[in-house]
Amino acid sequence: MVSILFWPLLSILVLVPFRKQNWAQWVNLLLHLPWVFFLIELIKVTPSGAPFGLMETYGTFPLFKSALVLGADTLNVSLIALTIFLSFSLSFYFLGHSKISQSFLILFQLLNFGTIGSLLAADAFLFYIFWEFMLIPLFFLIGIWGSENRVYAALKFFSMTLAGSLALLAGIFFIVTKTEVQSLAWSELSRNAEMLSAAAPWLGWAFLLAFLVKVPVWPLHTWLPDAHTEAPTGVSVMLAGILLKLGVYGMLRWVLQVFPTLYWNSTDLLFAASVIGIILGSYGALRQTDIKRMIAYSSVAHLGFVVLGAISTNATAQSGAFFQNFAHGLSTGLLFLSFGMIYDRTHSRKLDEYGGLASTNRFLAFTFVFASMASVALPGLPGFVGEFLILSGTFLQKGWWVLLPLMGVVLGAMYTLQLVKGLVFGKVSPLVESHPISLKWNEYVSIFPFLVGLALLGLAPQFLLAWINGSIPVK
Amino acid sequence: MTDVLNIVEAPLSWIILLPAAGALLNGLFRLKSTLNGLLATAFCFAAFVVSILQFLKFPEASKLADPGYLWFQAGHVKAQMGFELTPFMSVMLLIITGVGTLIHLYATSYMSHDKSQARFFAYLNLFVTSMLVLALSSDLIGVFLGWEGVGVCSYLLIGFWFEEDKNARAGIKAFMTNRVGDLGFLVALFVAFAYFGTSSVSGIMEWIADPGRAAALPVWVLTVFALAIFWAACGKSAQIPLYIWLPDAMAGPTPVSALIHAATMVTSGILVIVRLWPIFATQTEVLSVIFWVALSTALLAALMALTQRDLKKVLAYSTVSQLGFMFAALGAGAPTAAFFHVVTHACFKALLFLTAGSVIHGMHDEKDIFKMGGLRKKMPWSHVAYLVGCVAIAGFPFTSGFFSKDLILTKVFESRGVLGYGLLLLAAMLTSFYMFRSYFLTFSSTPRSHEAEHAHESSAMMIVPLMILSLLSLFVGWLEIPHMWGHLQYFSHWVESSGAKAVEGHEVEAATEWLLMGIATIASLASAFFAYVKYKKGPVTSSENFAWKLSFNKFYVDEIYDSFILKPLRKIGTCLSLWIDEYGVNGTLHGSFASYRITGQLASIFHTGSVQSYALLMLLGLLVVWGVVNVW
Amino acid sequence: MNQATDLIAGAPTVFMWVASFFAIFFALIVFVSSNPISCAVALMGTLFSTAALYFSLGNFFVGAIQILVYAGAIAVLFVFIVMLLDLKPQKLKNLPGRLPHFLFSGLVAGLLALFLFRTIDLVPKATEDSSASILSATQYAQYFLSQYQVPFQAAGLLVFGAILGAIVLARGHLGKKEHS
Amino acid sequence: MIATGQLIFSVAIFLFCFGALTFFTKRSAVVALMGIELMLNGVNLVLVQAGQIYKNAEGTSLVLFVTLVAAAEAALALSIFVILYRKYGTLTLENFRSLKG
Repeated sequence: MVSILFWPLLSILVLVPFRKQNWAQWVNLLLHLPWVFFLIELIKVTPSGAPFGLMETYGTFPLFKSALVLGADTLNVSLIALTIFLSFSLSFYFLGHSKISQSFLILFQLLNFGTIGSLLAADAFLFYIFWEFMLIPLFFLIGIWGSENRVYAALKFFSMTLAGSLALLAGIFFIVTKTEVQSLAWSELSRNAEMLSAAAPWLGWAFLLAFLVKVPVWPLHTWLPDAHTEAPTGVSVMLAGILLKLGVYGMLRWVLQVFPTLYWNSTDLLFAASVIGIILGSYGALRQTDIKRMIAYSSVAHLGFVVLGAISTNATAQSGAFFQNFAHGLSTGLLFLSFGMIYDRTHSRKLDEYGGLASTNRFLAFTFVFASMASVALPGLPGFVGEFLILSGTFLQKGWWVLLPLMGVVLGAMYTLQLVKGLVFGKVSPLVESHPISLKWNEYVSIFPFLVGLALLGLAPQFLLAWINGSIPVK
Repeated sequence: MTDVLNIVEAPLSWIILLPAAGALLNGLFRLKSTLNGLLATAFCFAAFVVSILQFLKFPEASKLADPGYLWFQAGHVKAQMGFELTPFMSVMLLIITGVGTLIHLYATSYMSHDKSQARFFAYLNLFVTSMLVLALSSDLIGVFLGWEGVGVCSYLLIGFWFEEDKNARAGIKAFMTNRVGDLGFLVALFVAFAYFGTSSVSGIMEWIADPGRAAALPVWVLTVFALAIFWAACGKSAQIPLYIWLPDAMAGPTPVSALIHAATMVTSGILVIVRLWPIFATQTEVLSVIFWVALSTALLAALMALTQRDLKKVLAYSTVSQLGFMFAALGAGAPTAAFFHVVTHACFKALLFLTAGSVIHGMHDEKDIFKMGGLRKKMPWSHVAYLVGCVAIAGFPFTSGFFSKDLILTKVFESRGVLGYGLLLLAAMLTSFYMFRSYFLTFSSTPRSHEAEHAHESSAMMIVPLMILSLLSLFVGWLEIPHMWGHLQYFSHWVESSGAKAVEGHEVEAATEWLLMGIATIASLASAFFAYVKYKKGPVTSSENFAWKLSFNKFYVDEIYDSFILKPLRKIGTCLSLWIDEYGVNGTLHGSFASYRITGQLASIFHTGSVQSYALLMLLGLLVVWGVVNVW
Repeated sequence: MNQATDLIAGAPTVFMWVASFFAIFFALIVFVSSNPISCAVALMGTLFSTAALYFSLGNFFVGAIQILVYAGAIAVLFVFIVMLLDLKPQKLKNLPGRLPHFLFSGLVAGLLALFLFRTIDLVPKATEDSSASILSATQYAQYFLSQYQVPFQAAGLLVFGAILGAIVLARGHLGKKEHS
Repeated sequence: MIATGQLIFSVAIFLFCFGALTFFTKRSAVVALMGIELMLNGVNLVLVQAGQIYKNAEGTSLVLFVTLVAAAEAALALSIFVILYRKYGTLTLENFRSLKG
């Protein structure tokens, strides 16, 4: 497991000598190959049964009752696979891209290191370190390479997420000092979960808050539209693709199994928040004129669905929620990627300046329509599988309350079609006319895995579902 | 089920894969001129041949099944992507692929000068694929896959000429209305998985058949399930609340309207209900709901069609009203009658749409019938075809329309009494009136516009499908002769054998049946003659009275929907999200940032820069501390 | 020598009163006068009177140091600087402008004095133990080289640093032609 | 009558307060420095008094150090004042506001 975790760091060292831009981009691509190899090795050895089936401890931090403990089960390994998938196809997109410099790639690898670290960490304090570590490269990536008011967006994103994770840190300190927990390892924490919940009522909330900010649950979501809009394409794909999922993963791993009593009491509140998130997220997307903000708000709505599934008591909605992570990751990732390619040439995000893309670049128009159909949860595409499982699970548990999120499904279709009509169909706008888009070979290659992934997960998702069903916390 | 159910393994998935392959190939390769069209037609024809082979297996096998593969399975939800074919659905299969091939052939020449044919035929084949998935899949969730697939294809095809904004908007309207309808299907699926544990149609049938388990179900489950399926059917088959998208769907090319909005997609609602008939048979309240909704749709649509000027709009409203007839038959507890009308309607409505297409094609895309006229001499073949279509739809004796409509009327009379029968008869009369109105305005008297003078007959490739369809719409009726005349009740035998027994209303003696048939024929002949008298010479400038305006503006239903439902919902939602997101959360956030800044500024007041004031403040601080320590 | 011990214990002698009066008087002048020169002279006056107080207390060594170092060196330095820069007397022109500042500092100083005077009765009485005697300079020297050896070295270092600083400041400055 | 100790202590207080006052109010830097010298003298007085009371050399040694520091400080401060005077032409404290936040 260590190899897959520290590979990004190693690749940074390798990247350092390559000052020239396209050299760095090629090296970055080649560095992904061994990473994939490590992933395959890890997948072979990951048990699908008990949570954190495979544990490895390396050395301890004496003063802090915590140790460098890494754990792997299908939950986090599948998310790692998604990270590597996104990073791999993005590295194709980066080839020959004018704005992607060496420092961008180094920060990008740092981000990957943080992501995989927080996924693998099986020790609360280690998890916290990686959780914080992720913010730093993201802050610089958005702050430097973003578009107009990127500093505001980066600052807002950083401060909101930081505030959330400070609560997490307070919780960890409290556990270390006040409770008689021998070590911060996940197995230890989850073993005496009742004692922890009894120790302090707010403790569970401290943990939960950090994740609610990251998964933008409704009231805490306002950083997402700014961060996604201002972030450069590569970063917004990663942000939408994997970083939002970390919040959900955190909820399932560190709150559901460490503070079960709190988690199940707060489900009504979270249900209300996620439903409002779905509806207001969709309406938020409906009123946007900026395309990336529209896609960002759609992520708020989709993540509302995921949280809806994550707080239900039956296995259907839980596995549906976790599967929706992948569906959303691929569909929104593809949306951001394909629009990013358009944006690289036209440099405008206003929807009414666009129109008639279908007559100038057929492939990109097809990709965009395909991705938006996936995000509208059209059956035959992964979005439907995830959303159907979540909603039928919620129906089983909450009965006719399911009609509220169902409204979200219709609203989802409304704003996506509006986006597609504005961008792809309609008369050819002067902007699209004057910037003929001819995709380079590496852009085709970077889009291809998304298309295959969406089609495969749509029609034959059982291989992934069976694999992750094993370690879904709720049976 | 009396006869032993010998299920025969059959390669049903082949029927679906063929058009799917066609769609893929057309999507990838842009061949020159009409090659794309021919490729698509070939694949559709291949599917037609395979479905004929399956059709022939039927007398022995009572059901064909193809297990397919496990689509997805988690917790209590298990979705199997399998396929099955019941006798009545095999007939529908023939319609889909048969009429589909004819329409593909017709479209090849119709779209010959369009610049993006490959995309059109890719969508068309994709549509046929999803329609086949809808018809064939064994699980309701597979049906839903086809259901939404068909919705997307109709969205893409309606908005095919995406240059004009109104086409794209019509496409969105169609997709959104279908989506609202599909919510019903989703609710039905949730109920099925929650209470029946499975979504496979045969599984649900067993659950219903077994009295022990059926009793254990909460009483509302079946009613809600039936109502949800009916709501979805309303969305897809354009019944009262959700029919608004069909007239606007005419923005798409005519072959699309013929295939999707006449023959196949709009009938999917009825197909699903007939497949789940044992559930509906037990729900009398649901049946009456269906009946009255259907009746009002039939009447309303017929009224609206009276004053339309656009030829395709007339046919669109007539489709909505004919669908009303089919659902009325279902409401009256006669799935056979409904399905028989589906088949006959598919034939003559496709014929009418295609002829309208060739007329419009000949008239260089002029749709307004007031500007047509005198096309009888200029387009003889289209004229014959249109006449046959009108005759069939109006229900002249011995045409297919006659048999199917008459069967529905008798069934409605049996179960719903005179009131239902009378209203439906009125709708039938209106149908024949507006059909013949459109016939006389387009074909008789003298050409009224420049295009009308130079209208030219369409090419052979368009005429051949017309002729085949007109033969079909004349003679398909013979398959279900009423039992007084002969025992060739081929159709009801088909439908009953696949498990859809009619609800036993009180049988009507032969005499009353003769009477009913007579009344129906006289009614349609009279209204046809009335139309002849009124419109022989040409468009009559009718006074703009209130009734006329009401009908012409489609009873302002669209406007009502917009102003009372769509706009307020959007308004409330958007400004709600604006207020909460922008001012609420961001406000608090910026507030907190601002507070940091303000405290910073406050602190800087003390930094006056003069050394002395610093010393002074330090001393003051010291004294304050000293004071506090002493006092405390 | 024990006569000196009761000096601290006994009532303040007349000489002590006079010296303290002068000290306070000169301090007042330093504060009040607007002419820097008179301030400098008044400062010297205060230094001499405090030296007198040290003698009256019997600590002749410190008194001597005070006169030699303080009065002799530092006060002279001040006067020298005042003369060098021939600072004009600062007319208290915008008195109103600085009035709040005056009042505020007066308040603070008054408060400070009040606090200090409250603690005056804590001053311990001199112990009658006559064994301790006034230490002579040599005994002080032993102290510095034995018990306070480290601070002594540090002090030496500090002075060295000060000298260096003064030289660098002065010399560096001469190099550049600066005009006010 | 008040004891010697109290008299000396009160003189020290006066000296200290007057020194503080001078430092706060005087507009010329040199005079402000004199104020500091006054305050230091006040402290010395108290230290000497304590030394006499407890009869040991600590008081005196501290006085010595204080004096030494005062000397070093005066030397450096005055040379700085010289430079300031050269550069800015005046020594009134109001003009040196560069620390303003």
